[in-house]
Amino acid sequence: MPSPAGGAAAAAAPLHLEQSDRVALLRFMLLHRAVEDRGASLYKQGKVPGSFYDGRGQEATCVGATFALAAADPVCPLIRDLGAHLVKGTPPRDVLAHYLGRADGVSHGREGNVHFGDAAHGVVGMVSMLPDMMVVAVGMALAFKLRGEQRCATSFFGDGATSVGDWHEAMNFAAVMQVPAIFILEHNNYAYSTPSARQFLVDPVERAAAYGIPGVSVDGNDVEAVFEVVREARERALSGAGPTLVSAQTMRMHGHGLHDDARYVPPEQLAEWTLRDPIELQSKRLAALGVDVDALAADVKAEVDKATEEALAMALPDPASATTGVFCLGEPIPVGSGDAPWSGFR
Amino acid sequence: MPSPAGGAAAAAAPLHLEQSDRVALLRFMLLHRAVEDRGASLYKQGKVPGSFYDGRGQEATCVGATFALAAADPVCPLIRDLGAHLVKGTPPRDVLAHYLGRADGVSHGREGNVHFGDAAHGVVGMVSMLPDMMVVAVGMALAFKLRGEQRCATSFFGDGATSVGDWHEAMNFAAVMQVPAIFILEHNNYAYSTPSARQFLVDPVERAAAYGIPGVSVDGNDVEAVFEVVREARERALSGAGPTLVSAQTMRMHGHGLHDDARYVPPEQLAEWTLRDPIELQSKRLAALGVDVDALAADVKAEVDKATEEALAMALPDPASATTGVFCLGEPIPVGSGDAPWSGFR
Amino acid sequence: MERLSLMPQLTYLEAISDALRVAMREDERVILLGEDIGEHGGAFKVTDGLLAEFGAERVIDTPICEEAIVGSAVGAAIVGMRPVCEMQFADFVACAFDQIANVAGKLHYRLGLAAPIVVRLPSGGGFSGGPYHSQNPEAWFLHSPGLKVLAPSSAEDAKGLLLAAIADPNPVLFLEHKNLYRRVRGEVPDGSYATPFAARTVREGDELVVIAYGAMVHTALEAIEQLPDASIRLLDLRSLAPLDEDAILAAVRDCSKVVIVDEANYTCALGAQVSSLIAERAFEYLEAPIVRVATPDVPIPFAPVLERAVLPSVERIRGACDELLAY
Amino acid sequence: MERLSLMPQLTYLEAISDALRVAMREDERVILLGEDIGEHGGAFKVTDGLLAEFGAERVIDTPICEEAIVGSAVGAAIVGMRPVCEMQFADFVACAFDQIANVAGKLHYRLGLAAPIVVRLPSGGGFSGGPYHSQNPEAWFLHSPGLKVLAPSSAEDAKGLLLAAIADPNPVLFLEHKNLYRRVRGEVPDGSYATPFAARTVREGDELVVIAYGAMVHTALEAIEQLPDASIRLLDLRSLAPLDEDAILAAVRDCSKVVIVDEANYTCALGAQVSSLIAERAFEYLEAPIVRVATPDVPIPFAPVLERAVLPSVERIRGACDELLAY
Ligand SMILES: Cc1ncc(C[n+]2csc(CCOP(=O)(O)OP(=O)(O)O)c2C)c(N)n1
Ligand SMILES: Cc1ncc(C[n+]2csc(CCOP(=O)(O)OP(=O)(O)O)c2C)c(N)n1
Ligand SMILES: [Mg+2]
Ligand SMILES: [Mg+2]
Repeated sequence: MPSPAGGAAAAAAPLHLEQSDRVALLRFMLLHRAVEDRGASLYKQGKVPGSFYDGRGQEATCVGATFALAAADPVCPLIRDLGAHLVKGTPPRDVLAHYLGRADGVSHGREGNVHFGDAAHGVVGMVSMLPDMMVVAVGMALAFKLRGEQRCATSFFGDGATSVGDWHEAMNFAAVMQVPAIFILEHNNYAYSTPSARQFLVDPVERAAAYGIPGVSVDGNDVEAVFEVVREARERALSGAGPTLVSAQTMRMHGHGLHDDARYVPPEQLAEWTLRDPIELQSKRLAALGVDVDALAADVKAEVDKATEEALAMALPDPASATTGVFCLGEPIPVGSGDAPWSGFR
Repeated sequence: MPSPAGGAAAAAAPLHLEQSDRVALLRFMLLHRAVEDRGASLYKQGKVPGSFYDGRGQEATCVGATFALAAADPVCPLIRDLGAHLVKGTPPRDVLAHYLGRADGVSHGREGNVHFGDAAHGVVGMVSMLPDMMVVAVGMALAFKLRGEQRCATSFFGDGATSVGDWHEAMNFAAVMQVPAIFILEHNNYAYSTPSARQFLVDPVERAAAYGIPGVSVDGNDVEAVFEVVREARERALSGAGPTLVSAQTMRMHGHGLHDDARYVPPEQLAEWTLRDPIELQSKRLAALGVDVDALAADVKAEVDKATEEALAMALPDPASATTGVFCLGEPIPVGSGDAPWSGFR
Repeated sequence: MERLSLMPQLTYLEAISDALRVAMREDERVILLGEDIGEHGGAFKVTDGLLAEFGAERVIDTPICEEAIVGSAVGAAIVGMRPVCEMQFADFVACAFDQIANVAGKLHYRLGLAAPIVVRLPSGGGFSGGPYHSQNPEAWFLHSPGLKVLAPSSAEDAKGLLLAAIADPNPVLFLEHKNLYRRVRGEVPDGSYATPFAARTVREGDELVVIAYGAMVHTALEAIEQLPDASIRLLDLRSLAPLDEDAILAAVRDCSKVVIVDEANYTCALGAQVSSLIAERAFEYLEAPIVRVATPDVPIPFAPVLERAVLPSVERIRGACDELLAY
Repeated sequence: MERLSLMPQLTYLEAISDALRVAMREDERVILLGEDIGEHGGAFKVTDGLLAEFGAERVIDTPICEEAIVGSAVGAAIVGMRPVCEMQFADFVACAFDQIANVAGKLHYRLGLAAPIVVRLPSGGGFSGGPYHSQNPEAWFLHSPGLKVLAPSSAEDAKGLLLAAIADPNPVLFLEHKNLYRRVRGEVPDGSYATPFAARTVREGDELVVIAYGAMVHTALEAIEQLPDASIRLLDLRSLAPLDEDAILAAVRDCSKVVIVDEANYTCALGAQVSSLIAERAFEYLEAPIVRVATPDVPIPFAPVLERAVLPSVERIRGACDELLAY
C-alpha cells in the first residue's frame, strides 16, 4: 500500500506550478467530479440512456497529467478520465449533452457514456476495446516525430488493460521507434470485479525497462505529483528520448459503472482510500495557502447547474441523421486543429 | 556476441545424459538437417509445391528442448523446428510425404511446408500467425494443471514473434495461472529481413521477470545445454512453480525461406556462426568419446534416402477429399494419445 | 413438442445459466473461461452461482485477454477439455478474431484435430449500448470455415442449443441476444437435452415466409401479428452454421414470397446468404422479389432515437410484408 | 478508354509499386508501414526501391505487430498523414482485425474524425500457399461499416485504384491478388490518375452477365472465351465497397441471367450480397436462377490437386454459364 498521499509533495511548493495553476488543478478536479455526479443523477432519473461510468477518486491522475500537456498535444482518455476532456477544453455543457444523447453533444448522439472525444480540442475519443487507443497514440506520436513537431501524444489505460496484446505492441513499437508518447497507467486496483492480483503477478511498471522505456511510479491521487512526472515525461518525449510509462497508483471509489454495487471490494480498502481523496488533499493544500476553496466549489457547482440546464434544453438528434457520416466526404480535419482554451501547462 | 558454443559444456560430462542420449541428440540433429536438405532439393526439382523453409543452424534448440520432454508432453514447434517433430516420433517419410503434398503425409496434402503436426505424437502443428500457438500451449498446460497430470506444454517461437500481442497475453496469462508451460524463444537474430535490433531494444528474456516468470538464457547451438535448461524448466513446471521462458541464442544460417537470398545478412555474421555449427560441436564431443560419427551420418543418410523413395512413391490426394473433414464428425481424439517411440528423455 | 406442465418457467438468461450448470454437473471436462465470470457472475450474471458450485478451477476468471481466452480454450480442448468462453460483450470477439478464424476454425481440416470449444457472445442492440456494445458479429464467422454458429430466440432453445454446442466436437459461436436475456421467458425442460442445429417453424402460413433468428424472431412475430388477414409463416433459423437449407427451401416452395430479417449490418449478412441460396435453388417458386430487412451499414448509434432509426423495427418488417403481399 | 501508345507496359505488381512511388512523390504525407518493406522491399518486392528513394522515415520497417501497424496508421492519419500499411500476406489481417473494424471503421461516424489509411492485402490462392497464405478476406470488411474495399484485376486499375485509395479520406482495404502480381500486365498511364470506385464492363454481351472481381475476372474471361456463340457480358466490380449497385442492376436488366464468381469462401461472400441485391431490386428482369460460383467453405488446401478442386475454375464458370444459357 502506498503511503498517505502527498505528504512530501505538500510540504514543498512545486517547482513548475504557480499558485493559479494549483488552483486550476483543484478546479478541474472539482469540475470532473461535479459533472459526473450530475450525470449520475440524470442517469438515475432516467434521462441518460445506456450505462454510466465515472472516475470518482481518480480525478487527480487525468487532471494532473493533462495539465502538463500543451494545447497541441493530443490525449486519448479512458473511462475514468473526464478531467482530461475538461482540461483540454471540452465544455461541461457539451459533455452533459453527450451523456443525454443530444444532437449537439460532442458525439451528436452517436456515442454514449464516456465514449467521446473532441477532436478539435485534441481529444481522441476512446473505443471500448482496451487498450486500442495506445497504438493510436503511438501513431500520432510517430507523425509528430516524422514531421519534427514539438508535440507528444498521451494515452491513458487501466491496470486491467495491461493484459491485452495491444498494450504490448504499443509499448514495444513505441520503444523501437522512439516516439514522443506518454503512457499513463491508472492503477486503480480493479478491472471491473477483477483485483489486480489476478490481472498480473508483478506491477506492469516493472515491464517498462524491458522494453527500453523508463517506468515511473507516482501517487495517482496527488494531482501535483502526477503533473510533475508527466511534465518530465513530456520533456523527455520532446527531447527525442522516446516514450515513458507512468504508473499512477489510485483507487476506483465507485463500482465499475453505476450498475455495479462492487460488493467484491472490501470495505476496509474503500475506507482507507477515502482518507486519501485527491480533491481533499489539494483543497487542504490550497486552504493552507489561504485560497477560498468553498467559493471555488460553489463556483463549479453553479457552472455545472447552468451547463445542465443548457444541455437539457438541447434537441435530440434527427432520426434521419442516423445513417449519415459513416464516411468522410470532404477534406479531413486533423486532431487538435481547434483552439484549446484551457491548454494546460504553459 | 555469445562466446564460442559449448566450451564449458563440452568439458564436463552432462549430469542427466547418458552416452546413448548424447548420441541420440546428434542423430536427431543429423536427421533434421538431412531431411530438410532433401526437402530443399526436392523443392528445387519442382517436386515440392509452395514454398520451403528450414532450420539450418538451429537444430540444437528444437532437438535439445524436445529431448528433455516426456512422451506425454505436447510441443508446438515453429518453422525452424523440424527436429522437434522427429524427436517426438514423426517418421521422416511422413514429413517428406507432407512436403510433397501426398495423401498419406502428415496433413494429407491439406497443409504444406512446415505447417504440420502429428497430434498422436503430441505435436500440435503451427499456424502461420505468430505466435498464436503460445496461447494454445498455455491452454494445454492449464488442462494438465486442472487435471493434476504430470505433464507440461512447450511452445517455440522466434525473436520476431515476441513483438506480437499474443506473446504478451500468453506470458501474462500463463504467469497468473501458474501453468506448467515452457516458452522457447529461438533468438536467431532475424525475423525475415528484420534484424532483432529493429524488433526490440532489450532482449525479450529480460521481460520474463516482470511477468513473474523465470527467464533463462542458453547457448542455442549447444544441444546438451539446451537440453539441461529445458529439463530444469520441465521440473519447475511439474512441481507447480509455473512457466519458464528459455531464450536460446542461435543463428538462422539460411534465408527466411528458399526464395530468400538473405543478402541483408552481413557475410561476417554468417562466417562467425559457421564456426559454431551445432552439429559439428556435438560431433566433436562424441568423436572425442570414441563415437563413430561418420557411421552415424551415413546411417542417417541411408534412412533419409529410403524415406524419400517411399514418400515419392506415395499417392497424391483424391480431389474429392478437398472438401471433407472441415468439421469433426466423431469423438475427438486428444493430442498425444498415440505412442511416442522417440519419447526423448526418460 | 409436447410439454410437461411441470416444466419451470425460465428467462432466456436463466436458461443459459441452467445449460452451463447442467453441462458442468454432467461432464467434468466442461470449464468456463472469461472476464469477471467467477465471484462476480459475469457482466450479465449468466455465470452467477457457478463459482460457488464448481470452484475456481472450473470457473476461471481471466485477465483481459480475448486472444488468450480463446486460444487457451483451444489448447485445453485439444487435450480433452470442453471449455466454454465468455466474451464480456460480443463486440470484444473482434479482439479474439485471429484465434477463432485461424486457429480454432481450421484445426480439424488441417491437422485432424478437433477443438470442441464454445464461445458465448452476448450480442445485439436495443438499449443504447452504442457502437461497441450492440454488435451482431455472426457474419464474420459464417464467412470463416470450420465454425458452427448458433443464435437461439427462445429460452428453451437457448438451453438446448447451448447443451448441444458444448457436446459438439467443433468450435461453436453461441450468440445470446442481450435484449432477450430478461425479456423472454418460457418453459424449459429440466436436465439435459439437445436442440437440433436446425430451423424451427414458429408460426405456420403459406402466403409469405419471414425468415429470422435471435431477437428478430420476436420483432418479426409482432409484425406478423399486426397482419391477421395474411397467412404468414415465420421460420426461426436457430442454427446459422450449419444452415438449414432444406427448411428454407421448403418454406419458399410453400410460400413463394420471402422476407429475410437481420439485426446485423446489411452487407454480407446472413440475410444475403439466405437470399442467394433461394435465388439459386428455389428461383422457380418465387413470385416476388426477395426482400431483406437489416440494419444499414452503420455503427449502432447510442441515442435511442437514432438506434431505433437503424435497427429493424416492427414497422419496417410489417411494411416489407405488406409490400410483398400486394405484389 | 483511349490509350496512348507510349504508355509503358507494367505488370500488376509494378503498377502497384508505381502508384506508391507516384503518391509518395506528390504528397509527403504518404508514409508506408509494414514488415520487411524497407531494405528488403517486402515479401513480394512491391516496395522495392522505395526506401532508397524516400528514406527510412517514410518507408517504415515495423516489428511484427499487425494491430500496432494499423492502429498507429490510424493515429498518424488523424493528425494529418496518409499512411499505407502492408500486411505481409492478406491472411495476417486477422491479427489487425480489431483495429480495422472497431477503430478505423467507426471513427468518422462516432467522432467525425477521418482516418485516411490504406491497408494493402496481398491476397488469394492458386500457388499452393495453403490455408494461411491464400485467403480472400474481403467479406469480413464488407460486413464492417465505415470501410472501403477495392480489388483491382488489371495493372491499370491497380495503379489508379491505389492512387484513389490513398487520396480518399477514409480507411480503404486494398486487395492485391498475388496470383496477378506477375501474371497480368498491361498499359499503365504515367504519373497520377484516379480510377473511379465503380464497376467496369470488361466485355459486352446481352444474354448473360458474369459478375466477378480480382483474379476471377481473368478466370471468368477464359471461361467466356470458350463460349464464342453466346453473348456474355463480363462485369469487373473493382470496388466492392462502395458497391456499384447501378452497374450491377443495369447489367441484369440487359442480360436477364447472372453468374456471380467469388474466389472467397461461399457463405456470406460478396457474391451473396450481389445476389441478394439482384433478387430484391431486379427480380422482374431475371429469367433464370442467380448462379454463384465460389470456393466452398473450406480452408484453402496446399496440394495443387486439392487447391484446384476448391478454387473456382474456368470449367466451373463455363459450366454455370452453359447451364444458364440453356435455362
Ligand atoms: C478488450 C476488452 N475486453 C473486455 C472489455 C470489457 N471491459 C470494459 S472495462 C473493463 C475493465 C477495465 O479495467 P481497467 O483496465 O483496470 O480499467 P478501470 O475500469 O479500472 O479504469 C472490462 C473488462 C473491454 N473494454 N475491452
Ligand atoms: C502475425 C504474423 N505476421 C506476419 C507473419 C509473416 N512472417 C512469417 S515468418 C516471419 C518472421 C518471423 O521471425 P521470427 O519470429 O524471428 O522467426 P524466425 O523465422 O527467425 O525463426 C514473418 C514476419 C506471420 N507469420 N505472422
Ligand atoms: Mg483498473
Ligand atoms: Mg528470428
